[in-house]
Amino acid sequence: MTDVTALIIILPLAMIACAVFVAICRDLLYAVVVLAVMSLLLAFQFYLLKAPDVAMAEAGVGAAVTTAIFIISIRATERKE
Amino acid sequence: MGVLNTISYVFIGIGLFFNLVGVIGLHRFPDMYTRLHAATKCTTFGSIFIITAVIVQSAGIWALEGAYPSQSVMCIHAVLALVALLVTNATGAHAMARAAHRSGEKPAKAVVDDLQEKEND
Amino acid sequence: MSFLITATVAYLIYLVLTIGGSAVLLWNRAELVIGAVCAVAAGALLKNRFIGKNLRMLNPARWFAFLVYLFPFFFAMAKANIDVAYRVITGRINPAIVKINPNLKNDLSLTILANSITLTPGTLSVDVDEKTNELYVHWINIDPKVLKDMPRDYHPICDSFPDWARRIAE
Amino acid sequence: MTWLPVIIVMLVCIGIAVARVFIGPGAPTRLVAFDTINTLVVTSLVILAMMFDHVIFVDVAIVYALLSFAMTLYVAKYIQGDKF
Repeated sequence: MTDVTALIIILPLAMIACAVFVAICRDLLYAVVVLAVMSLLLAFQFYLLKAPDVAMAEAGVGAAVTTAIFIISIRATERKE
Repeated sequence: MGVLNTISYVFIGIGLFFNLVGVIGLHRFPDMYTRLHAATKCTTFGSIFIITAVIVQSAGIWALEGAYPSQSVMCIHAVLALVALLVTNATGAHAMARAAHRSGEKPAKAVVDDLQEKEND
Repeated sequence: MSFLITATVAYLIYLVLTIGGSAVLLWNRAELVIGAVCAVAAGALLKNRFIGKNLRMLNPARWFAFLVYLFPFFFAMAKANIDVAYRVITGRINPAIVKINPNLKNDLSLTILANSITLTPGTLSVDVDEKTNELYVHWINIDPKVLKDMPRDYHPICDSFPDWARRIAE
Repeated sequence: MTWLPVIIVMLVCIGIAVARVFIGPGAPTRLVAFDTINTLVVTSLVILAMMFDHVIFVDVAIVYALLSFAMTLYVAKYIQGDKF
Protein backbone atom coordinates (compact mmCIF):
# COMPACT_ATOMS: atom_id res chain seq x y z
CA MET A 1 0.00 0.00 0.00
CA THR A 2 2.93 2.35 -0.58
CA ASP A 3 1.25 3.59 -3.76
CA VAL A 4 -0.94 6.07 -1.93
CA THR A 5 2.11 7.90 -0.57
CA ALA A 6 2.05 10.25 -3.57
CA LEU A 7 -1.56 11.18 -2.80
CA ILE A 8 -0.64 11.86 0.83
CA ILE A 9 2.01 14.29 -0.42
CA ILE A 10 -0.15 15.98 -3.10
CA LEU A 11 -3.30 16.64 -1.04
CA PRO A 12 -1.71 19.04 1.51
CA LEU A 13 -0.62 21.32 -1.34
CA ALA A 14 -4.25 21.82 -2.35
CA MET A 15 -5.12 22.38 1.32
CA ILE A 16 -2.43 25.07 1.61
CA ALA A 17 -3.81 26.82 -1.48
CA CYS A 18 -7.30 26.79 0.08
CA ALA A 19 -5.97 28.19 3.37
CA VAL A 20 -4.17 31.04 1.60
CA PHE A 21 -7.36 31.90 -0.28
CA VAL A 22 -9.34 31.95 2.97
CA ALA A 23 -6.77 34.30 4.51
CA ILE A 24 -6.73 36.86 1.68
CA CYS A 25 -10.38 36.82 0.50
CA ARG A 26 -12.38 39.97 1.31
CA ASP A 27 -15.83 38.43 0.90
CA LEU A 28 -16.61 36.25 3.91
CA LEU A 29 -19.16 33.99 2.18
CA TYR A 30 -16.54 32.86 -0.34
CA ALA A 31 -14.15 32.27 2.54
CA VAL A 32 -16.69 30.02 4.25
CA VAL A 33 -17.22 27.95 1.09
CA VAL A 34 -13.48 27.53 0.54
CA LEU A 35 -13.04 26.66 4.23
CA ALA A 36 -15.61 23.87 3.75
CA VAL A 37 -13.57 22.61 0.77
CA MET A 38 -10.45 22.64 2.94
CA SER A 39 -12.06 20.63 5.73
CA LEU A 40 -13.36 18.21 3.10
CA LEU A 41 -9.83 17.66 1.79
CA LEU A 42 -8.63 17.28 5.39
CA ALA A 43 -11.19 14.53 5.96
CA PHE A 44 -9.97 12.87 2.76
CA GLN A 45 -6.40 13.06 4.05
CA PHE A 46 -7.36 11.41 7.35
CA TYR A 47 -9.07 8.77 5.30
CA LEU A 48 -5.92 8.09 3.28
CA LEU A 49 -3.97 7.77 6.54
CA LYS A 50 -6.47 5.02 7.54
CA ALA A 51 -8.23 6.78 10.37
CA PRO A 52 -11.89 6.46 9.35
CA ASP A 53 -13.28 7.42 12.77
CA VAL A 54 -11.35 10.69 12.78
CA ALA A 55 -12.46 11.29 9.19
CA MET A 56 -16.09 10.78 10.18
CA ALA A 57 -15.79 13.26 13.07
CA GLU A 58 -14.01 15.75 10.82
CA ALA A 59 -16.69 15.43 8.15
CA GLY A 60 -19.45 16.04 10.68
CA VAL A 61 -17.78 18.97 12.41
CA GLY A 62 -16.11 20.57 9.40
CA ALA A 63 -18.86 20.27 6.83
CA ALA A 64 -22.02 20.70 8.85
CA VAL A 65 -21.50 22.38 12.22
CA THR A 66 -18.72 24.88 11.43
CA THR A 67 -20.39 26.06 8.25
CA ALA A 68 -23.76 26.44 9.95
CA ILE A 69 -22.27 28.53 12.77
CA PHE A 70 -20.31 30.72 10.36
CA ILE A 71 -23.31 31.28 8.09
CA ILE A 72 -25.53 32.24 11.04
CA SER A 73 -22.91 34.67 12.32
CA ILE A 74 -22.39 36.20 8.85
CA ARG A 75 -26.13 36.66 8.62
CA ALA A 76 -26.17 38.50 11.95
CA THR A 77 -23.29 40.80 10.93
CA GLU A 78 -21.80 42.06 7.65
CA ARG A 79 -21.01 39.95 4.62
CA LYS A 80 -18.12 42.08 3.31
CA GLU A 81 -15.08 42.44 5.50
CA MET B 1 -13.36 -13.61 -12.11
CA GLY B 2 -12.28 -12.65 -15.63
CA VAL B 3 -15.76 -11.72 -16.79
CA LEU B 4 -16.42 -9.71 -13.65
CA ASN B 5 -13.15 -7.83 -14.04
CA THR B 6 -14.03 -6.96 -17.65
CA ILE B 7 -17.47 -5.68 -16.63
CA SER B 8 -15.90 -3.61 -13.87
CA TYR B 9 -13.35 -2.08 -16.19
CA VAL B 10 -16.03 -1.12 -18.71
CA PHE B 11 -18.16 0.47 -16.00
CA ILE B 12 -15.17 2.35 -14.60
CA GLY B 13 -14.28 3.62 -18.07
CA ILE B 14 -17.80 4.98 -18.65
CA GLY B 15 -17.93 6.51 -15.18
CA LEU B 16 -14.56 8.26 -15.44
CA PHE B 17 -15.50 9.63 -18.89
CA PHE B 18 -18.70 11.17 -17.58
CA ASN B 19 -16.98 12.56 -14.48
CA LEU B 20 -14.35 14.25 -16.66
CA VAL B 21 -17.02 15.65 -18.99
CA GLY B 22 -18.94 17.07 -16.05
CA VAL B 23 -15.89 18.75 -14.56
CA ILE B 24 -14.81 20.17 -17.92
CA GLY B 25 -18.34 21.46 -18.50
CA LEU B 26 -17.95 23.41 -15.28
CA HIS B 27 -15.33 25.48 -17.12
CA ARG B 28 -16.89 25.63 -20.59
CA PHE B 29 -20.41 26.86 -19.91
CA PRO B 30 -21.21 30.57 -19.48
CA ASP B 31 -23.53 30.86 -16.50
CA MET B 32 -24.57 29.11 -13.31
CA TYR B 33 -27.59 27.15 -14.55
CA THR B 34 -25.83 25.46 -17.44
CA ARG B 35 -22.88 24.70 -15.16
CA LEU B 36 -25.35 23.10 -12.79
CA HIS B 37 -26.58 20.95 -15.70
CA ALA B 38 -23.10 19.73 -16.55
CA ALA B 39 -21.83 19.30 -13.00
CA THR B 40 -24.77 17.69 -11.27
CA LYS B 41 -25.97 15.44 -14.02
CA CYS B 42 -22.73 14.14 -15.44
CA THR B 43 -21.08 13.55 -12.07
CA THR B 44 -24.17 11.78 -10.75
CA PHE B 45 -24.28 9.51 -13.78
CA GLY B 46 -20.55 8.79 -13.56
CA SER B 47 -20.79 8.07 -9.85
CA ILE B 48 -23.58 5.59 -10.51
CA PHE B 49 -21.33 3.62 -12.85
CA ILE B 50 -18.24 3.72 -10.63
CA ILE B 51 -20.13 2.63 -7.51
CA THR B 52 -21.82 -0.07 -9.60
CA ALA B 53 -18.36 -1.36 -10.51
CA VAL B 54 -17.49 -1.56 -6.80
CA ILE B 55 -20.78 -3.37 -6.14
CA VAL B 56 -20.08 -5.84 -8.96
CA GLN B 57 -16.60 -6.59 -7.62
CA SER B 58 -17.65 -7.10 -4.01
CA ALA B 59 -20.75 -9.09 -4.97
CA GLY B 60 -18.59 -11.27 -7.21
CA ILE B 61 -16.16 -12.03 -4.39
CA TRP B 62 -19.10 -12.60 -2.04
CA ALA B 63 -20.75 -15.05 -4.44
CA LEU B 64 -17.63 -16.91 -5.53
CA GLU B 65 -15.80 -17.33 -2.24
CA GLY B 66 -18.88 -17.37 -0.01
CA ALA B 67 -19.05 -16.96 3.78
CA TYR B 68 -16.93 -13.85 3.61
CA PRO B 69 -18.92 -11.30 5.60
CA SER B 70 -16.89 -8.16 4.98
CA GLN B 71 -17.53 -8.21 1.22
CA SER B 72 -21.27 -8.74 1.68
CA VAL B 73 -21.45 -5.78 4.08
CA MET B 74 -19.47 -3.67 1.63
CA CYS B 75 -21.90 -4.55 -1.20
CA ILE B 76 -24.97 -3.54 0.82
CA HIS B 77 -23.42 -0.36 2.17
CA ALA B 78 -22.26 0.71 -1.29
CA VAL B 79 -25.88 0.41 -2.46
CA LEU B 80 -26.94 2.60 0.47
CA ALA B 81 -24.27 5.19 -0.38
CA LEU B 82 -25.54 5.24 -3.99
CA VAL B 83 -29.14 5.81 -2.88
CA ALA B 84 -28.08 8.61 -0.51
CA LEU B 85 -26.03 10.24 -3.29
CA LEU B 86 -28.93 10.15 -5.79
CA VAL B 87 -31.56 11.58 -3.45
CA THR B 88 -29.40 14.35 -2.01
CA ASN B 89 -28.00 15.39 -5.39
CA ALA B 90 -31.38 15.93 -7.02
CA THR B 91 -32.75 17.89 -4.08
CA GLY B 92 -29.57 19.93 -3.68
CA ALA B 93 -29.56 20.90 -7.37
CA HIS B 94 -33.16 22.11 -7.07
CA ALA B 95 -32.33 24.14 -3.94
CA MET B 96 -29.28 25.75 -5.54
CA ALA B 97 -31.17 26.72 -8.71
CA ARG B 98 -34.03 28.27 -6.76
CA ALA B 99 -31.67 30.19 -4.49
CA ALA B 100 -29.71 31.53 -7.48
CA HIS B 101 -32.85 32.68 -9.28
CA ARG B 102 -34.28 34.40 -6.20
CA SER B 103 -30.98 36.17 -5.57
CA GLY B 104 -31.24 37.74 -9.01
CA GLU B 105 -28.88 35.70 -11.16
CA LYS B 106 -30.05 35.90 -14.79
CA PRO B 107 -29.72 32.93 -17.14
CA ALA B 108 -27.22 33.90 -19.84
CA LYS B 109 -28.34 33.84 -23.49
CA ALA B 110 -31.86 32.86 -22.45
CA VAL B 111 -34.52 32.71 -25.13
CA VAL B 112 -37.51 33.05 -22.80
CA ASP B 113 -37.81 33.35 -19.04
CA ASP B 114 -41.29 32.65 -17.68
CA LEU B 115 -40.29 32.87 -14.04
CA GLN B 116 -38.99 36.43 -14.48
CA GLU B 117 -42.30 37.44 -16.05
CA LYS B 118 -44.19 35.98 -13.12
CA GLU B 119 -42.04 37.86 -10.61
CA ASN B 120 -42.52 41.12 -12.53
CA ASP B 121 -46.32 40.91 -12.33
CA MET C 1 -51.14 4.16 13.26
CA SER C 2 -48.70 6.80 12.06
CA PHE C 3 -46.50 6.05 15.09
CA LEU C 4 -46.42 2.36 14.14
CA ILE C 5 -45.49 3.07 10.50
CA THR C 6 -42.74 5.51 11.43
CA ALA C 7 -41.21 3.14 14.01
CA THR C 8 -41.33 0.23 11.56
CA VAL C 9 -39.61 2.19 8.79
CA ALA C 10 -36.92 3.45 11.20
CA TYR C 11 -36.29 -0.08 12.48
CA LEU C 12 -36.00 -1.45 8.93
CA ILE C 13 -33.45 1.23 7.99
CA TYR C 14 -31.49 0.45 11.16
CA LEU C 15 -31.50 -3.28 10.35
CA VAL C 16 -30.22 -2.66 6.83
CA LEU C 17 -27.46 -0.41 8.14
CA THR C 18 -26.19 -2.84 10.77
CA ILE C 19 -26.41 -6.05 8.75
CA GLY C 20 -23.56 -8.52 9.17
CA GLY C 21 -22.53 -7.33 12.63
CA SER C 22 -22.19 -10.88 13.87
CA ALA C 23 -20.64 -13.89 12.24
CA VAL C 24 -23.26 -16.42 13.34
CA LEU C 25 -26.56 -14.76 12.62
CA LEU C 26 -27.13 -11.65 10.57
CA TRP C 27 -27.57 -9.48 13.69
CA ASN C 28 -26.58 -10.08 17.29
CA ARG C 29 -28.98 -9.63 20.18
CA ALA C 30 -27.69 -6.34 21.63
CA GLU C 31 -28.00 -4.60 18.27
CA LEU C 32 -31.60 -5.75 17.89
CA VAL C 33 -32.58 -4.43 21.34
CA ILE C 34 -30.84 -1.06 20.90
CA GLY C 35 -32.38 -0.66 17.46
CA ALA C 36 -35.87 -1.34 18.83
CA VAL C 37 -35.45 1.29 21.55
CA CYS C 38 -34.17 3.88 19.06
CA ALA C 39 -36.98 3.09 16.62
CA VAL C 40 -39.63 3.62 19.31
CA ALA C 41 -38.02 6.93 20.27
CA ALA C 42 -37.88 8.08 16.64
CA GLY C 43 -41.50 7.05 16.07
CA ALA C 44 -42.69 8.95 19.15
CA LEU C 45 -40.79 12.08 18.16
CA LEU C 46 -41.49 12.20 14.43
CA LYS C 47 -44.93 10.64 13.99
CA ASN C 48 -46.53 13.86 12.74
CA ARG C 49 -43.68 14.76 10.42
CA PHE C 50 -43.01 11.59 8.49
CA ILE C 51 -46.44 10.68 7.22
CA GLY C 52 -49.47 12.76 6.40
CA LYS C 53 -53.18 12.13 6.78
CA ASN C 54 -53.65 9.64 3.99
CA LEU C 55 -52.13 6.17 3.96
CA ARG C 56 -52.29 5.42 0.26
CA MET C 57 -48.58 4.62 -0.05
CA LEU C 58 -49.15 1.45 1.98
CA ASN C 59 -50.55 -0.18 -1.14
CA PRO C 60 -47.88 -2.57 -2.51
CA ALA C 61 -49.05 -2.01 -6.11
CA ARG C 62 -47.69 1.55 -5.90
CA TRP C 63 -44.29 0.27 -4.81
CA PHE C 64 -44.33 -2.18 -7.70
CA ALA C 65 -45.17 0.68 -10.07
CA PHE C 66 -42.24 2.62 -8.64
CA LEU C 67 -39.87 -0.30 -9.30
CA VAL C 68 -41.15 -0.62 -12.89
CA TYR C 69 -40.75 3.14 -13.34
CA LEU C 70 -37.00 2.88 -12.67
CA PHE C 71 -36.33 1.25 -16.06
CA PRO C 72 -37.70 3.93 -18.47
CA PHE C 73 -36.27 6.50 -16.06
CA PHE C 74 -32.80 5.03 -16.37
CA PHE C 75 -32.98 4.92 -20.18
CA ALA C 76 -34.09 8.56 -20.35
CA MET C 77 -31.26 9.43 -17.97
CA ALA C 78 -28.63 7.72 -20.12
CA LYS C 79 -29.92 9.41 -23.29
CA ALA C 80 -29.92 12.81 -21.59
CA ASN C 81 -26.41 12.37 -20.26
CA ILE C 82 -25.04 11.53 -23.69
CA ASP C 83 -26.82 14.64 -25.00
CA VAL C 84 -25.33 16.85 -22.27
CA ALA C 85 -21.86 15.39 -22.89
CA TYR C 86 -22.26 16.28 -26.59
CA ARG C 87 -23.19 19.83 -25.66
CA VAL C 88 -20.22 20.14 -23.32
CA ILE C 89 -17.82 19.09 -26.07
CA THR C 90 -19.32 21.20 -28.89
CA GLY C 91 -20.60 24.14 -26.80
CA ARG C 92 -23.94 24.49 -28.63
CA ILE C 93 -26.51 25.63 -26.07
CA ASN C 94 -29.85 27.39 -26.32
CA PRO C 95 -31.19 27.80 -22.79
CA ALA C 96 -34.59 28.99 -21.56
CA ILE C 97 -36.85 28.80 -18.52
CA VAL C 98 -40.34 27.55 -19.36
CA LYS C 99 -43.46 27.00 -17.29
CA ILE C 100 -45.26 23.68 -17.51
CA ASN C 101 -48.46 22.51 -15.89
CA PRO C 102 -48.39 18.75 -15.29
CA ASN C 103 -51.86 18.62 -13.61
CA LEU C 104 -50.69 16.91 -10.45
CA LYS C 105 -52.58 17.48 -7.19
CA ASN C 106 -50.34 15.77 -4.67
CA ASP C 107 -47.12 16.91 -2.99
CA LEU C 108 -45.45 13.50 -3.20
CA SER C 109 -46.16 13.05 -6.91
CA LEU C 110 -44.88 16.58 -7.59
CA THR C 111 -41.69 15.74 -5.66
CA ILE C 112 -41.17 12.57 -7.69
CA LEU C 113 -41.74 14.47 -10.94
CA ALA C 114 -39.39 17.32 -9.98
CA ASN C 115 -36.61 14.94 -8.98
CA SER C 116 -37.07 12.97 -12.20
CA ILE C 117 -36.89 16.17 -14.25
CA THR C 118 -33.75 17.24 -12.42
CA LEU C 119 -32.02 13.95 -13.11
CA THR C 120 -33.06 13.64 -16.79
CA PRO C 121 -33.18 15.20 -20.31
CA GLY C 122 -31.12 18.40 -20.07
CA THR C 123 -33.76 19.94 -17.85
CA LEU C 124 -33.62 21.30 -14.32
CA SER C 125 -36.59 22.21 -12.16
CA VAL C 126 -35.96 25.70 -10.81
CA ASP C 127 -39.07 26.72 -8.92
CA VAL C 128 -42.58 25.58 -8.10
CA ASP C 129 -45.80 27.51 -7.78
CA GLU C 130 -47.39 26.04 -4.67
CA LYS C 131 -50.93 27.27 -5.35
CA THR C 132 -51.36 25.93 -8.88
CA ASN C 133 -48.72 23.16 -8.81
CA GLU C 134 -46.88 24.51 -11.85
CA LEU C 135 -43.21 23.81 -12.40
CA TYR C 136 -40.61 26.21 -13.81
CA VAL C 137 -38.05 24.23 -15.78
CA HIS C 138 -34.67 25.40 -17.06
CA TRP C 139 -34.01 23.72 -20.39
CA ILE C 140 -30.54 23.64 -21.91
CA ASN C 141 -31.60 23.27 -25.54
CA ILE C 142 -35.13 24.51 -26.16
CA ASP C 143 -37.39 23.14 -28.84
CA PRO C 144 -38.88 26.12 -30.79
CA LYS C 145 -42.20 24.34 -31.22
CA VAL C 146 -42.87 24.61 -27.47
CA LEU C 147 -42.76 28.41 -27.51
CA LYS C 148 -45.96 28.88 -29.54
CA ASP C 149 -48.75 28.46 -26.99
CA MET C 150 -48.69 29.68 -23.42
CA PRO C 151 -49.61 26.61 -21.33
CA ARG C 152 -46.48 24.86 -22.59
CA ASP C 153 -46.63 21.30 -23.79
CA TYR C 154 -44.78 19.10 -21.33
CA HIS C 155 -44.25 16.11 -23.62
CA PRO C 156 -40.89 17.25 -25.08
CA ILE C 157 -39.55 17.88 -21.54
CA CYS C 158 -40.66 14.79 -19.68
CA ASP C 159 -42.26 12.16 -21.89
CA SER C 160 -44.74 10.27 -19.75
CA PHE C 161 -43.26 10.97 -16.35
CA PRO C 162 -46.38 12.84 -15.07
CA ASP C 163 -48.49 9.78 -15.89
CA TRP C 164 -46.08 7.57 -13.98
CA ALA C 165 -46.03 9.97 -11.02
CA ARG C 166 -49.84 10.03 -11.02
CA ARG C 167 -49.91 6.25 -11.12
CA ILE C 168 -47.45 5.98 -8.23
CA ALA C 169 -48.68 8.58 -5.79
CA GLU C 170 -52.29 9.58 -6.53
CA MET D 1 -8.01 -5.58 -9.97
CA THR D 2 -6.07 -2.36 -9.51
CA TRP D 3 -7.84 0.73 -8.29
CA LEU D 4 -5.00 3.25 -8.05
CA PRO D 5 -5.39 4.85 -11.57
CA VAL D 6 -9.08 5.40 -10.86
CA ILE D 7 -8.20 7.31 -7.67
CA ILE D 8 -5.64 9.40 -9.55
CA VAL D 9 -8.16 10.40 -12.25
CA MET D 10 -10.73 11.24 -9.58
CA LEU D 11 -8.16 13.48 -7.86
CA VAL D 12 -7.48 15.25 -11.17
CA CYS D 13 -11.24 15.90 -11.46
CA ILE D 14 -11.31 17.26 -7.89
CA GLY D 15 -8.38 19.57 -8.73
CA ILE D 16 -10.18 21.04 -11.77
CA ALA D 17 -13.31 21.65 -9.69
CA VAL D 18 -11.24 23.32 -6.93
CA ALA D 19 -9.92 25.72 -9.58
CA ARG D 20 -13.51 26.68 -10.39
CA VAL D 21 -14.13 27.30 -6.68
CA PHE D 22 -11.22 29.76 -6.65
CA ILE D 23 -11.97 31.72 -9.84
CA GLY D 24 -15.73 31.38 -10.19
CA PRO D 25 -17.64 34.68 -10.30
CA GLY D 26 -20.31 35.04 -7.64
CA ALA D 27 -21.48 32.83 -4.82
CA PRO D 28 -23.83 30.45 -6.75
CA THR D 29 -21.06 29.26 -9.08
CA ARG D 30 -18.78 28.49 -6.16
CA LEU D 31 -21.62 26.61 -4.51
CA VAL D 32 -22.15 24.51 -7.65
CA ALA D 33 -18.44 23.68 -7.80
CA PHE D 34 -18.48 22.73 -4.11
CA ASP D 35 -21.41 20.38 -4.66
CA THR D 36 -19.53 18.75 -7.53
CA ILE D 37 -16.51 18.24 -5.24
CA ASN D 38 -18.81 16.59 -2.69
CA THR D 39 -20.09 14.07 -5.22
CA LEU D 40 -16.58 13.27 -6.47
CA VAL D 41 -15.24 12.83 -2.94
CA VAL D 42 -18.03 10.46 -1.93
CA THR D 43 -17.30 8.34 -5.00
CA SER D 44 -13.58 8.36 -4.17
CA LEU D 45 -14.30 7.26 -0.61
CA VAL D 46 -16.24 4.24 -1.87
CA ILE D 47 -13.39 3.33 -4.23
CA LEU D 48 -10.82 3.67 -1.44
CA ALA D 49 -12.91 1.44 0.81
CA MET D 50 -12.79 -1.26 -1.89
CA MET D 51 -9.05 -0.66 -2.32
CA PHE D 52 -8.15 -0.85 1.38
CA ASP D 53 -10.68 -3.67 1.92
CA HIS D 54 -12.08 -2.21 5.15
CA VAL D 55 -15.85 -2.11 5.57
CA ILE D 56 -16.01 0.77 8.07
CA PHE D 57 -14.71 3.10 5.36
CA VAL D 58 -17.95 2.90 3.39
CA ASP D 59 -19.88 4.24 6.39
CA VAL D 60 -17.82 7.44 6.18
CA ALA D 61 -19.06 7.84 2.60
CA ILE D 62 -22.72 7.48 3.66
CA VAL D 63 -22.27 9.94 6.54
CA TYR D 64 -20.51 12.40 4.28
CA ALA D 65 -23.12 12.19 1.54
CA LEU D 66 -25.84 13.04 4.04
CA LEU D 67 -23.93 15.79 5.93
CA SER D 68 -22.60 17.73 2.94
CA PHE D 69 -26.21 18.02 1.76
CA ALA D 70 -26.99 19.96 4.95
CA MET D 71 -24.11 22.35 4.21
CA THR D 72 -25.33 22.93 0.65
CA LEU D 73 -28.82 23.72 1.94
CA TYR D 74 -27.47 26.18 4.52
CA VAL D 75 -25.48 28.21 2.01
CA ALA D 76 -28.36 28.06 -0.52
CA LYS D 77 -30.81 29.41 2.04
CA TYR D 78 -28.37 32.21 2.90
CA ILE D 79 -28.00 33.20 -0.76
CA GLN D 80 -31.76 33.13 -1.18
CA GLY D 81 -32.16 35.53 1.76
CA ASP D 82 -34.52 33.47 3.90
CA LYS D 83 -34.85 33.34 7.64
CA PHE D 84 -33.65 30.11 9.25
